[in-house]
Amino acid sequence: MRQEVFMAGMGGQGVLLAGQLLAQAALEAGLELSWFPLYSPEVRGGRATCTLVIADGEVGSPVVGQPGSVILMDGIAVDNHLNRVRAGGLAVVNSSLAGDEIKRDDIDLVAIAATDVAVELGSEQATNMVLLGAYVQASGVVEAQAIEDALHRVLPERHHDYIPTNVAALQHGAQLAAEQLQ
Amino acid sequence: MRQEVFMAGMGGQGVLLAGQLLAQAALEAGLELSWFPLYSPEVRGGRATCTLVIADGEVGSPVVGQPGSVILMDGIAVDNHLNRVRAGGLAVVNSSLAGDEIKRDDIDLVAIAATDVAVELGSEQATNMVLLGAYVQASGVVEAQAIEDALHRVLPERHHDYIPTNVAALQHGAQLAAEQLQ
Amino acid sequence: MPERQLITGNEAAAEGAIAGGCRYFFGYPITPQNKIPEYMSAHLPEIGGVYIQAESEVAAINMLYGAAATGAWAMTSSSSPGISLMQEGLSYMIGAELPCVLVNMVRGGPGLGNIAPAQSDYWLATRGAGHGDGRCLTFAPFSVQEIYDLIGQAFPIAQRYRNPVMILADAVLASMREPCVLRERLDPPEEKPAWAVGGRRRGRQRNIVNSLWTDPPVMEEVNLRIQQRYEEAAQNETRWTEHGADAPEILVCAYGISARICQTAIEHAAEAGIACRLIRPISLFPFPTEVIADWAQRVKKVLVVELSMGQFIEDVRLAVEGACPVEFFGRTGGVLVTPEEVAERIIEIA
Amino acid sequence: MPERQLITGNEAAAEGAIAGGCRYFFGYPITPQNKIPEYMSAHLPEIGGVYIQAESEVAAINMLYGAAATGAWAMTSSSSPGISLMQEGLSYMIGAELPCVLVNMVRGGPGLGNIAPAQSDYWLATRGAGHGDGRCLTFAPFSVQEIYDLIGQAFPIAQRYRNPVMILADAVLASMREPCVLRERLDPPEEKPAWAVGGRRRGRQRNIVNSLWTDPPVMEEVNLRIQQRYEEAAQNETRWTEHGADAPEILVCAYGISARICQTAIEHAAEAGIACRLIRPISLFPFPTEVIADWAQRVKKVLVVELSMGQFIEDVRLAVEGACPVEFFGRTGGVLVTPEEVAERIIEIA
Amino acid sequence: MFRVIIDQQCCKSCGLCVEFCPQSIIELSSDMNEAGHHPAVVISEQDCTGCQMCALMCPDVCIEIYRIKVEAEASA
Amino acid sequence: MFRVIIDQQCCKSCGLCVEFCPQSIIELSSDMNEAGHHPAVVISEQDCTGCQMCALMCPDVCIEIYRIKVEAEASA
Amino acid sequence: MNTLATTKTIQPIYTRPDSLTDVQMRYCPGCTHGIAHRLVAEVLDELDLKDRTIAIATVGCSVYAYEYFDTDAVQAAHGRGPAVATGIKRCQPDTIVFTYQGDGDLAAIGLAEVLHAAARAENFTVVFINNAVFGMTQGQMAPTTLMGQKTTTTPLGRSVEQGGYPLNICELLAQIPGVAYLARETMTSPKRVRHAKRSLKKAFQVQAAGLGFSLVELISSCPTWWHMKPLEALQWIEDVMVEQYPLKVFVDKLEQGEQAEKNL
Amino acid sequence: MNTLATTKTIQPIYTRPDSLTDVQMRYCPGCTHGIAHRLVAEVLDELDLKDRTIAIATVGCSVYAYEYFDTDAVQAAHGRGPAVATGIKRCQPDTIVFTYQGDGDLAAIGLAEVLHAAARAENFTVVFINNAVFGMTQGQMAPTTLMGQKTTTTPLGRSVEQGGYPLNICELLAQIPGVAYLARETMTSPKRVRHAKRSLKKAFQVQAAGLGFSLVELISSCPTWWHMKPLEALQWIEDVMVEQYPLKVFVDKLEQGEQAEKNL
Ligand SMILES: Cc1ncc(C[n+]2csc(CCOP(=O)(O)OP(=O)(O)O)c2C)c(N)n1
Ligand SMILES: Cc1ncc(C[n+]2csc(CCOP(=O)(O)OP(=O)(O)O)c2C)c(N)n1
Ligand code: SF4
Ligand code: SF4
Ligand code: SF4
Ligand code: SF4
Ligand code: SF4
Ligand code: SF4
Ligand SMILES: [Mg+2]
Ligand SMILES: [Mg+2]
Repeated sequence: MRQEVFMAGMGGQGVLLAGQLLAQAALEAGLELSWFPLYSPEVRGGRATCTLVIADGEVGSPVVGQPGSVILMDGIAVDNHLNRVRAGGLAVVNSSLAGDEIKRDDIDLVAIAATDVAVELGSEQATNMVLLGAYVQASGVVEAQAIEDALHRVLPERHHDYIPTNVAALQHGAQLAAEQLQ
Repeated sequence: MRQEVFMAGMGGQGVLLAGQLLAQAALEAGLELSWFPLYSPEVRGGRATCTLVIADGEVGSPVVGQPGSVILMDGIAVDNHLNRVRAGGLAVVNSSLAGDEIKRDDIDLVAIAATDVAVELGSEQATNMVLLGAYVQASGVVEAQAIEDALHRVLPERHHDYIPTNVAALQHGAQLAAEQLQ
Repeated sequence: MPERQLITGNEAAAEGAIAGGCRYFFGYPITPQNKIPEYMSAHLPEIGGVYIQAESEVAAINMLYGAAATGAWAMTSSSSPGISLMQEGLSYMIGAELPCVLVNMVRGGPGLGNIAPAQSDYWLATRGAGHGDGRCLTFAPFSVQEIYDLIGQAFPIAQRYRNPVMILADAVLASMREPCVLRERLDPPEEKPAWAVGGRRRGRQRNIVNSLWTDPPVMEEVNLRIQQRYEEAAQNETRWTEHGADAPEILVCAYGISARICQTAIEHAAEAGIACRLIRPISLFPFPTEVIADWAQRVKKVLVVELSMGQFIEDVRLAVEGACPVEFFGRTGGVLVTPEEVAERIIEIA
Repeated sequence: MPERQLITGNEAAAEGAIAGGCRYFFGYPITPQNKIPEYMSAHLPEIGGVYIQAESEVAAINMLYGAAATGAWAMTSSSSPGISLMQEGLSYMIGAELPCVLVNMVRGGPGLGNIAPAQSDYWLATRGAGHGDGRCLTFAPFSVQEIYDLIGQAFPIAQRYRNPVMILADAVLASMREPCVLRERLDPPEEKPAWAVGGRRRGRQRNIVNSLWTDPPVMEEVNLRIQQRYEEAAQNETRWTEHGADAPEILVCAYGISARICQTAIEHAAEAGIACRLIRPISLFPFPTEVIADWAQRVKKVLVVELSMGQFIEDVRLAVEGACPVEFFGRTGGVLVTPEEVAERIIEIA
Repeated sequence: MFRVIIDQQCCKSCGLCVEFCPQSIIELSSDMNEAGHHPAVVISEQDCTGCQMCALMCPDVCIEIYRIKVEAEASA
Repeated sequence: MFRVIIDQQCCKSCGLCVEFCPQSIIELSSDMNEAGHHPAVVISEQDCTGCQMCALMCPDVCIEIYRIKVEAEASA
Repeated sequence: MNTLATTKTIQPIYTRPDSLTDVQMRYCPGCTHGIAHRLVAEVLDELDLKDRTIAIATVGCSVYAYEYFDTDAVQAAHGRGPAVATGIKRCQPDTIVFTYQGDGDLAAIGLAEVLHAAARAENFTVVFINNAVFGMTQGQMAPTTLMGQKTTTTPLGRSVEQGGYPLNICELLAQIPGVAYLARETMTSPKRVRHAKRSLKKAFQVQAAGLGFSLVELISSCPTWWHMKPLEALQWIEDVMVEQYPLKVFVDKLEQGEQAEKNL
Repeated sequence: MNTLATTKTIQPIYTRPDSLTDVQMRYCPGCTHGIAHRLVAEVLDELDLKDRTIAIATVGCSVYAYEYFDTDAVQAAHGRGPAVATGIKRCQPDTIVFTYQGDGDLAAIGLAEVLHAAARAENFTVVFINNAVFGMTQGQMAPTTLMGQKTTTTPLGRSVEQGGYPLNICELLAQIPGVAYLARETMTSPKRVRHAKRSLKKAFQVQAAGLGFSLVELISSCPTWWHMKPLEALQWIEDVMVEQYPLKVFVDKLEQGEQAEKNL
């Protein structure tokens, strides 16, 4: 088993946190993995991306040109990275910020209005969790519960208040993905 | 024509000045030449050496392992360098400071009590000139007059007072060498 | 401490050093390695160690010189411009035969450049160490676990050869998170080396740490002694790994993060029907010349992959010595290569 | 000025620079090149130039960076430890594509070492220039006249390739006196390069001198542009001389003072019946690879002579590429070789 | 009368203009600009005294201030 | 009584002891030592007061000073 | 019936200074680096120096200063701004040169360069932003960090044992005769901002008059690494920092010159 | 007849200090580097510190200091003595560490290192030899060279334009709270030599008491590059140098401590 997921979005959207949660969950599941962030030096806001490779054996390259799956958190991310997904792969996309012109027929495309969902849940910040929930559901790479557990490990104590909202967001995302994939 | 002369003595004995005068004289004679000094880091006084190669064509190596000729200003210089002279070469040695145990049969050896001569002339400092005069006489590499001319060029104006003594020393050295070589 | 932790390369470097016995850190912040001094500032004082933020990299390397002179197990870390500033100090450490460990998390250059991953300090690491004939023993890990393991080993190696040891990595390895098995923290040896200064109350002869030898033959002897140690290190410390086909058509040479990328690239190439073998030097100086020379006799071509304009390739070419063509694939300035691109290049040259 | 003067290598470097158009000098004293700043401090102000004694070599190279940014023809000079301290600044100059000229009168190392002649900064000169992929264009004169001539040419070369140019010599060449033919002093060009800063009163777009490119592909472009210039330099500036037999048995490779020594050594060898040819690279980067590769096909062996533990030899081996055995004769730490010793070594390997 | 123009894209919602306006006529908007900030807006420009405190304290040079003179002229 | 010992090989003839001896009892010798210097010598040690000025000013630590006490004892 | 016509005149009373480009600055919200930039630009405008100015950006959060000042510009290695300025000014004495340096840049790695430039009486201006922290590299201790202040490398607060005492740069420079203008200001209120501008203006005037080295230290906020809101950060400067770093004009040779003239 | 027997006792009243080796120093005739060495050695003897002292030789005429002090020793890169001392002292806090630095070493290339060591209140001692010139490299201008003084790189005398103003190191250091003892002395007469020794002794006492950074500046002669006879050189110090560099105890925390105790 070797799964690659590339995530991209605007700085502050929680791209890296989503990646770290998934990485932590994989770790707890006894898998091998490699996660690395790259920041790009855009003027406004800046952009963040990260790549996570999960495997049950040696991970090999942490750098992936054509990832098997992606989580794209806004329009710019979609513009820049959707075409990189390998045929047969999976893309989870935030349709709240990416518009509707998302087109690829050769991959599984899960479009979630994640920002809208998050705002509904009372915290725009949870957009990343909605998308992560959807991704976990669609990819099956780890158990949904494992992400919830990871929240407790990765978030600093002082942010544990946010966990319930985050869990709700994860679940919402998972549900929406499940619906779409049916 | 290629002549090499290596000079060595105690720091302050004027080894470098002697070398520079000879170099200057060779320059004026239209010859090619290369002169370089090396200081050795002895504790007391320090030691000075220089090598001068004079040629009518390309000079080639300024560094010489076995020089054709040497001027050795004291006993340490004799101990360290006399054996380096090429067979058939020339050594001009300050016998005032080098004792009498100077032995090489395969070279022309001119032993001058240069310090004594210089002291007699009223300036111990002129020891180097006595030896240089002897060397020029013995080697014939440049005209004696050329060294006297070089004194005016090489010595800073404020030291031109010393020139007469130096000239006398040069001439004395030359004369003694001529006597020995007869 | 739990067995397997998800930590960054920077954390692995810091904790690995502590676990290996390092108790003194002198450094100056620079991205992308800031988490190393930050970790040290938090953890060294807890265990009786010392963290000093130097006023500059020039000061840092000279503090390290002083620390090393006492026989302490000390380190610094920095990134490209900071390592440039340490060149004089490194030369002094080598001249005075002092051990130390330094980390270079290489970033894109030259000049201020950027903070993206690069391997363009290969020469600086393997040929650098300032003026004179000295060099740093240089190791290039390619995973978080290997950073942790190698830096721990770096301290005794530095002591054994009385020479600086450099851990050469890059911005990706620095910020990468991977599972890492942590060992118990070792204490450094209590007994100081015989040459260390520290006051002579124990009645020994006085010790002098020095790199000034005005007499050239004496200076040459020092150099020969150093060179002798390098040869010993070549015997004992040359390290590399090999991956891939046993009867390869193409030999791929890469180190550090590039080698990780090539690991996957040669699988892609294999899928395209091209058998490759990857040789990954772990020690860059001493360099695994022989194994490359050996394989070079048996392949069609060698491909060198590095994140620079062609530095590492010279060591490979010195090993191959004309036995077969050596091709190059490199990007620089912080641009990463992907396994797909490398595979393409393999197919192109095959 | 009289035609032929007996001057030292240091004086030749200083006067040659002035004659070539240099008007700005920033430096910090260090033996064996002190006569260069001393000469500059006496002569530059006389002709409207500027001599500034920097507080350190780190400051000196950065003053040079500022001066170069204005389009001024500026230089510094130093010796080994000082050049080590300039590594970061050099990398910045390369990154910002700034020209300058620097002299390294190499002394024995590593560390404080001594002040005797050495060639152990070969890597520092040709691979150095700090972090990143940049390099200094490097020229190695072997006589006082050649120091004078080359340094004059170094300024336009630096401008043309917008890159630092290093003149690499040693303690013997620095203090050696030889006849030197002096030219008239040239003025630097009045017109400043288009990229130079200086206030924009002339109505042009503003100029920015910079080496920060956070976007890796942009940084890579800068590197490719620099590399492109190095390739042009390889076309235009590769220089070497050849001496000796036309059908040699042994090819001797040496540069700078070693090459002077070898000139006489191959005569000794010829007397002993061994035909040698001496190739003396004048430009060390770009390196005269082809001519060495060519001759390597036609000789029994190559002998490399250098005053270090084996640095220059790598460039020779990269050129020879296994075509024949490459033997080494080197001393280090300030020890000179003699023509007799080299000749002996030639006889030994022939 | 004064016109206070706050560049809505440039503002980073630091709130310093809000704090230092003696007239308390600046607020942070609930809208978000492209960079994700809630930009400052002037809520009752008519009360502006043109004192420039806001502009003096704005770290992002987002604020420009103009005096608007409206003069009545008698005409035939 | 004092004994002033000036190491003749170590002395560099700087003359500072000569200048600073309040008793003016030090001079530079006309002899030359191995390093070519004319070392300082004490010319009338009996006048020495043991004030140590010479030793305080000697940059080469060539000077040692001893007090010599000669006591007479009556014996049988 | 008489009609009443109105004319409306629009008179700019505060607009973006000409010496700033229209590039948006990358500083964090509320960071007073931005105010400092604006003030320098206003001074260049008012003294009409923009077209002969060369700005020197150093390494720190203000590394992109070359994008913001609409002048010729040079980006310098960390700490070496004053050396670079020396090179520039010595070759182009008719330009106006200033470095813009943080406290890490100037007081840590670059301390020797700034002091020596002052001692050489180099005729350029230093704008010194003291925010008691290395901002760009993520909040490590600076030489100017206050005792007890927590940073990413003094997690328990700066202590004498681990970090030593804060360095007061102006107090050091005040000892050096090559200094022609020297002041410490801050930007915590409109009044302070005006004072700061006055000092900056003097510094550039001193340079234009060729009187020697000038430096204005601006106590500046770093809301991000102080972990404070922008306003709180200004308050902390007033409450805490200004005690360690008193606001003061240390040297003013322009004033002295004018005084001297008046006394004639 | 009664015979009169005499006993002769020989009592050393001045001998070579134990903390000096018997290696002859390589300084030029009359160079006061030698006096400075002797004084340091005497102080180490008197305080019985020799066996736990580490001397740091820097680069300058005193580069061979490691041959002269009979203690453990480390030779440091030019200007970096205080950084090296920091490394040593932090790893071996129970040792006594001193650097011996010239004015080129300390005030030119090493200015940042000494100031930062002081700011960190590093607990070691600096012996600072100010001879207004780079002696070892043949008489170039130092930061401490006086205005108008001719050196090999100020052939017309130091001028503001080419060399700037002299740097007064003690006056700079006096601004730094980490400094526990700070004095400027010279060695131009027996009295001055005694004062110098007293200050050196205090500096080492301060270190032994763990009070922080100590430095004694010794105005020293360089007969060779001043082109003066040894005595003339001492006279020039008294007549000229001491005006630029006033002799003074700037900081004395030992005294302050004692004072404080007395006041109880
Ligand atoms: C030689 C070198 N060392 C370290 C760095 C990393 N670095 C970049 S900025 C900086 C400090 C910035 O602090 P400061 O000067 O106070 O500016 P601020 O960001 O606080 O405005 C450091 C250490 C570097 N770029 N170069
Ligand atoms: C990096 C470096 N730069 C320059 C030198 C050359 N150098 C040796 S000593 C010295 C200055 C010595 O002057 P000072 O410190 O005043 O000591 P003094 O000889 O006057 O006692 C210099 C510049 C060096 N050794 N290393
Ligand atoms: S100009 Fe004065 S009154 Fe008007 S908005 Fe700004 S701060 Fe408020
Ligand atoms: S001060 Fe400027 S950046 Fe801050 S809120 Fe007001 S307009 Fe926006
Ligand atoms: S001890 Fe005093 S009196 Fe005696 S020789 Fe020395 S200086 Fe003169
Ligand atoms: S002071 Fe010392 S060195 Fe000088 S003359 Fe007297 S004994 Fe000799
Ligand atoms: S990190 Fe601090 S100094 Fe830097 S921009 Fe942000 S607030 Fe300003
Ligand atoms: S050169 Fe000057 S400082 Fe150096 S030993 Fe000679 S007199 Fe003393
Ligand atoms: Mg700061
Ligand atoms: Mg000095």
